[in-house]
Amino acid sequence: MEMHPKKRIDIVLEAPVLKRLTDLLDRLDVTGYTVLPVLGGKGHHGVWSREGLPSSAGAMVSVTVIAAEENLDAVLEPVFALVKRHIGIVTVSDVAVLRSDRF
Amino acid sequence: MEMHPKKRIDIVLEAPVLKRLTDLLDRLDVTGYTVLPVLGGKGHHGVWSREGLPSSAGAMVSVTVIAAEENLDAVLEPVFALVKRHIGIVTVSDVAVLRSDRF
Amino acid sequence: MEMHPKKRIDIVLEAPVLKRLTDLLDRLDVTGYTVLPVLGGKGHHGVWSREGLPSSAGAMVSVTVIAAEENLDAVLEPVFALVKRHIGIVTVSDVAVLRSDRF
Amino acid sequence: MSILDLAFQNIVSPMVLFFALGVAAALIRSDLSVPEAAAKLLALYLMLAIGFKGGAEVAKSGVDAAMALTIGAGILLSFSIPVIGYALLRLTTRLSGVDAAAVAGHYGSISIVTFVAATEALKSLGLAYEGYLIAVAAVMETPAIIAALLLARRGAPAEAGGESTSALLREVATNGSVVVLVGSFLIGWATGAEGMAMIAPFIVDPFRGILCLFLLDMGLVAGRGLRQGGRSLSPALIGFGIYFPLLSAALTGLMALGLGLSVGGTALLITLAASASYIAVPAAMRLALPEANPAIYLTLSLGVTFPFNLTLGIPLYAALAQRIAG
Amino acid sequence: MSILDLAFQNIVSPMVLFFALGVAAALIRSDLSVPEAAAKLLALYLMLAIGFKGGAEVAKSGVDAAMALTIGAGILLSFSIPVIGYALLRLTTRLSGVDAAAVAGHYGSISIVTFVAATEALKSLGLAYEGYLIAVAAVMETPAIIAALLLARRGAPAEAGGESTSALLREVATNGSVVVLVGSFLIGWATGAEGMAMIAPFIVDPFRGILCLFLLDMGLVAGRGLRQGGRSLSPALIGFGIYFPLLSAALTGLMALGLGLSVGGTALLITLAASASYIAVPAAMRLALPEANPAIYLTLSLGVTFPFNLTLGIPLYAALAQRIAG
Amino acid sequence: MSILDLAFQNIVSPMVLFFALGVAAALIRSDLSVPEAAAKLLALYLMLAIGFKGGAEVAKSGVDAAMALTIGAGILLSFSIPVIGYALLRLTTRLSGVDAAAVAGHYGSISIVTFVAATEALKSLGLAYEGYLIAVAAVMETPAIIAALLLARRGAPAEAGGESTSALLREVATNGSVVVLVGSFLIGWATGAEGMAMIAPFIVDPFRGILCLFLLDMGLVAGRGLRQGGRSLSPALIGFGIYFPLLSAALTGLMALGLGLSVGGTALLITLAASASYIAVPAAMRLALPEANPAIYLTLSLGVTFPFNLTLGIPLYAALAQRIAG
Ligand SMILES: Nc1ncnc2c1ncn2[C@@H]1O[C@H](COP(=O)(O)O)[C@@H](O)[C@H]1O
Ligand SMILES: Nc1ncnc2c1ncn2[C@@H]1O[C@H](COP(=O)(O)O)[C@@H](O)[C@H]1O
Ligand SMILES: Nc1ncnc2c1ncn2[C@@H]1O[C@H](COP(=O)(O)O)[C@@H](O)[C@H]1O
Ligand code: NA
Ligand code: NA
Ligand code: NA
Repeated sequence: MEMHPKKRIDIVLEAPVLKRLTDLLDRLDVTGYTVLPVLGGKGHHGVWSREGLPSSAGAMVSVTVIAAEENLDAVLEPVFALVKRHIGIVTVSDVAVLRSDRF
Repeated sequence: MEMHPKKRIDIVLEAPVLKRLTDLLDRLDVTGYTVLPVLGGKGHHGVWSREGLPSSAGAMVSVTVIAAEENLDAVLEPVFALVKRHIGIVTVSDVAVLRSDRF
Repeated sequence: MEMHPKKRIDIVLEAPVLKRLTDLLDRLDVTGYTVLPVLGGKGHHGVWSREGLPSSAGAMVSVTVIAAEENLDAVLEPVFALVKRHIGIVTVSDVAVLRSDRF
Repeated sequence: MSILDLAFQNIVSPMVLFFALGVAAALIRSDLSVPEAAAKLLALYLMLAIGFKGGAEVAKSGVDAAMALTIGAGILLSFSIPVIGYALLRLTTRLSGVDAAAVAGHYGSISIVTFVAATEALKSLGLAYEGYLIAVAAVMETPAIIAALLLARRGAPAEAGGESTSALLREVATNGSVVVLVGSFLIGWATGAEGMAMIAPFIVDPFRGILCLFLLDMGLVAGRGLRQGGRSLSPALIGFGIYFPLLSAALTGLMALGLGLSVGGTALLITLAASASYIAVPAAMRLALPEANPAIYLTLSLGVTFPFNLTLGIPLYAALAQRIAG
Repeated sequence: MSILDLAFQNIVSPMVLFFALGVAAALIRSDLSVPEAAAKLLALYLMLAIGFKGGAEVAKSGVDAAMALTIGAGILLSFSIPVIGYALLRLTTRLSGVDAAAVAGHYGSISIVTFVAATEALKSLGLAYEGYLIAVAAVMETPAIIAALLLARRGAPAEAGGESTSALLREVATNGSVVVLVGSFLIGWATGAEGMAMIAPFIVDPFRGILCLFLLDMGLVAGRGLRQGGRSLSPALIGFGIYFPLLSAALTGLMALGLGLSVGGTALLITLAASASYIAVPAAMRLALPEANPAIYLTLSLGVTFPFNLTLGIPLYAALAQRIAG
Repeated sequence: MSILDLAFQNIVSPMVLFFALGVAAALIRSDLSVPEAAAKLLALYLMLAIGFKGGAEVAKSGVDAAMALTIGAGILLSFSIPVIGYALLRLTTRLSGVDAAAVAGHYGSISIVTFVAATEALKSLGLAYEGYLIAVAAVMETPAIIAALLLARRGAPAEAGGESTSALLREVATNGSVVVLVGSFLIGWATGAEGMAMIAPFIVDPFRGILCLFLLDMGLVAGRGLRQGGRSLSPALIGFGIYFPLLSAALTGLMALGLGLSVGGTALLITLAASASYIAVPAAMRLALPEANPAIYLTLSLGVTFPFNLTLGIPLYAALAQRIAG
């Protein structure tokens, strides 16, 4: 089947900031995003786990955005500006999709 | 360590259809799949969130399939035929595995 | 934006072994990891689902590690030695990050 | 108590107010939320409790011809209400055939929480009801789904369908909420007063409080739906969400004349007919009619008809029942 | 009440029927499910409640030599039952050494839900029991794991093991279910009747209802296991899942002759010995003996032995206890 | 009962002991855990129950000038305590301005679980309190967040901030826990004794038991925090976590002289002032002051101040209140 190259942006970010991130994505040139729960992790800010927390502070989420290659920088820059003040990481990788027009 | 190239298929799909997708995968030439919960997202069908829902309608899941490159089309075609009638997206990317015989 | 190539290691592993894996990662040369819940799946050991289980036996988790390319083997070898005795799979893929020094 | 008193008392009950709190929280974009797992646990509790209570009631009162008759009436209503709804929607709105079929299907099926709220209102009025109405609720869940499917096939024979109908029927018949409701009903029936004595402190005493929590959650979901999907609803469609339950109620009222139910039982049967599903049917529609837009049917059912029934509908249905069977 | 009456009454209790409902739902492939978080909350509740009640009971009755003796007997049973089970499995089935050790380990440990169901049955019979049997249940959870590990090492010294045994022992001893059970027992002991009065409306009144919900879930898991893992079980293995509990029960009955327990206490000790773990031990086995096939031990323990004990086993153990200590 | 008796009785209450069990389990690295969804459900229950009870109390007692006065005092305290705390932290510790502001903000806000534990202690002492103190608790949640933000801006005007303050204020004001607390309070007020009668078996009877479960979870989180974040806390900071609540208590005691509250009400107002938030404020701080280190403020509030208040603080505050208003 014919495939079209796109970019996949993965953002692991502290949960209280999620709404700001999705509000930002709404303003950017992306067709959508997917939010996954994260159970726990470790980074420069130490170890954490979602278990037992009755609040979103201390929890993380993972947000995936499939974007067109030509939009990559236009998306990455504001996303990174938001993420860098918070606990989180951003990675980018190559993916292929079937319906190019949808991303 | 010696690595073997494979294809990773990621399917974000509405939860009520999950059983049909896994039934389909059972019939195809794949050795397995992994299902992740999805908290929420946005696409052409609008914004949604899993929170508060007492039913699987309106919820999404993410299914990952690691497949041999030569099987890719044989897997993608029926999967895409199922997904395209529903709310969902399919992406494909390159991965490497250690035990080639297991996929 | 300037991006730096890294390796992404994804480990789908039975949940009771998670603590051993993270203890191992703590001893290796990685800056962090992220743990995602897994709802269910299928592999050589059969079909399983997290639903209804009051214990971690029979549940799976997915652990993602972003590592420097030069560390890949040093991380993969002990990780694989642990995983291969258990129910689980390991895949490796290419990603790019913005802040190279953080991984 | 007059019908107006009941309406007022109903509106200021903690249950309705917690629903309103949920809607308000969603509209002011509060981050208040109930985790999916918690919502499912609450829904499971409600269905288990209501099913068991109904069965225990039947164990006490015994089975009679009226039960078989009322169950038959329920199945008939669940099949025929979608047909009427579909015709009205096609006439009065611009919904596509598939969307109209999906919406109509929701109104043929039932909302178990509306049913539960009605039983609470009856309790305030001191009205008893036949325990087997739970069984009626259970049998009314699914015929409407089949009706919707047939309506959609008629409208767009090529498009609709896809997977085999028999696979769909199996999925619908083994739907979790139907299984719990029917199973708990049978267990309540089998174990009767003794079983009830054992688990009443769990399924009876805290029931209304847990219902409040669940309604808070339903309010959150409904409010979120209205905020996001409100634009999908035309005035004609919103009107349908209000007048169609009344129409179904009137129809059922007529039918009830021949069933010999008590006032409470009549009120519940009317409530079942007038209520619209938002748990079982939406999931089935995603399988059966994936082309139908969920923003339309979910928002209309949960955001318009459910609150209408919860506040004004139930007192009206009780008043209607009083006329018919009083 | 005769033993047959009890068996019958036990089988038609809401608890057992909800378990059966869960199994049935899984077998007809219903999408009914209990979210993992809800299942964990229910399990936590049950362990907290049963632990606390046991402790409060001990606070009332005081400590005596019989308590120490029974705890010692429990540890001994938990160690020795796996050894016998292993030998039988190797003789009568084709299980590998590691699989046989893992299965045997489950039968040395205990099922807290079976224990709880037995206490409910005793309540119907009007039989009291010593509160410290909760403590016995807690100490019996883990020795069996160590026994299984030693058996597997003996069978396949090179393969088995891997991580250090001391690390495993630490993990097993700090297992969450043991910690809650022991901790709640101690808190119940420390706060006694006063503490009980404070939290009884939570841990006593709705207990049986919540147990029903949990058993519905266990039925779902067991039914799913049978559907998927049923083929892993040979007839000889299924037989083991039924006769071995009876053997453990007989052995424990003999031992109980010297312990001076009440009839109720004897019945519970026998039940503990005859029950097989499906919460704590499977998780430990994944760490200790990853080569063992979970489809075998989980399906046998939860899909065969648990329902057997729930329905027929408990009445039999009560009858046996009546002979011994009556 | 003497203050020492109360302190002792308080420490050996099931609530405090379950908290201790949680801490112990975390420190021995048990895998015991409460799923996030379950913890959120428990927190929702506690806030709904406490809010409703407060509102129902006000419906009974009516509104008076003292209520307005005490609400005003609460707002004033929530604003001013962070200012004092910030100054002390800058003087006595090496925290950065942003970290000091974030920590101070937690102490201006309140811990609803500490409040609830204090109401339970008052019940043991037979002391009544004004129902509107729930409303005071609700209004004290957020001013402290604004104070912290202003303090941080003063300290590092360039760095701090980022997103617009008005967006933050909106997020803080619509915080889920505030919405549930205030909403349930209003519903309790509106439905009064009748509403209470309907849902008391859910929000009153099992309340203390559910609180035990929640405190077990809080203990697990606190213990894990201490194990992982303990190193972030200098002795001076740990000292602050103990003496600062006492200081806030003394300050509030003075203020209470002019409010005309009952002994119970005075004790609760003091407890609110002395308690530190660990649910609403940490989430707000991640948005408002992301540069502040969560390991510091969460560990100090939940790992040091919360257990101190739970065990020794509450009896002390009750004794202080007896002096002031007795
Ligand atoms: N090397 C890594 N690999 C995978 N995930 C990471 C890595 N580093 C950080 N993370 C994730 O990103 C979160 C925030 O990272 P940090 O800001 O470095 O504490 C961590 O809690 C992890 O969930
Ligand atoms: N560009 C995108 N990036 C990431 N996820 C997406 C994207 N578009 C759609 N999705 C996911 O796929 C789901 C269905 O998409 P759609 O059918 O376009 O509504 C959405 O709810 C998202 O979870
Ligand atoms: N081909 C595959 N694609 C995606 N996930 C897989 C695949 N094979 C195995 N898995 C995942 O890895 C788990 C363990 O695999 P196994 O050890 O083969 O049973 C499975 O339960 C799946 O969650
Ligand atoms: Na209906
Ligand atoms: Na046993
Ligand atoms: Na405070």
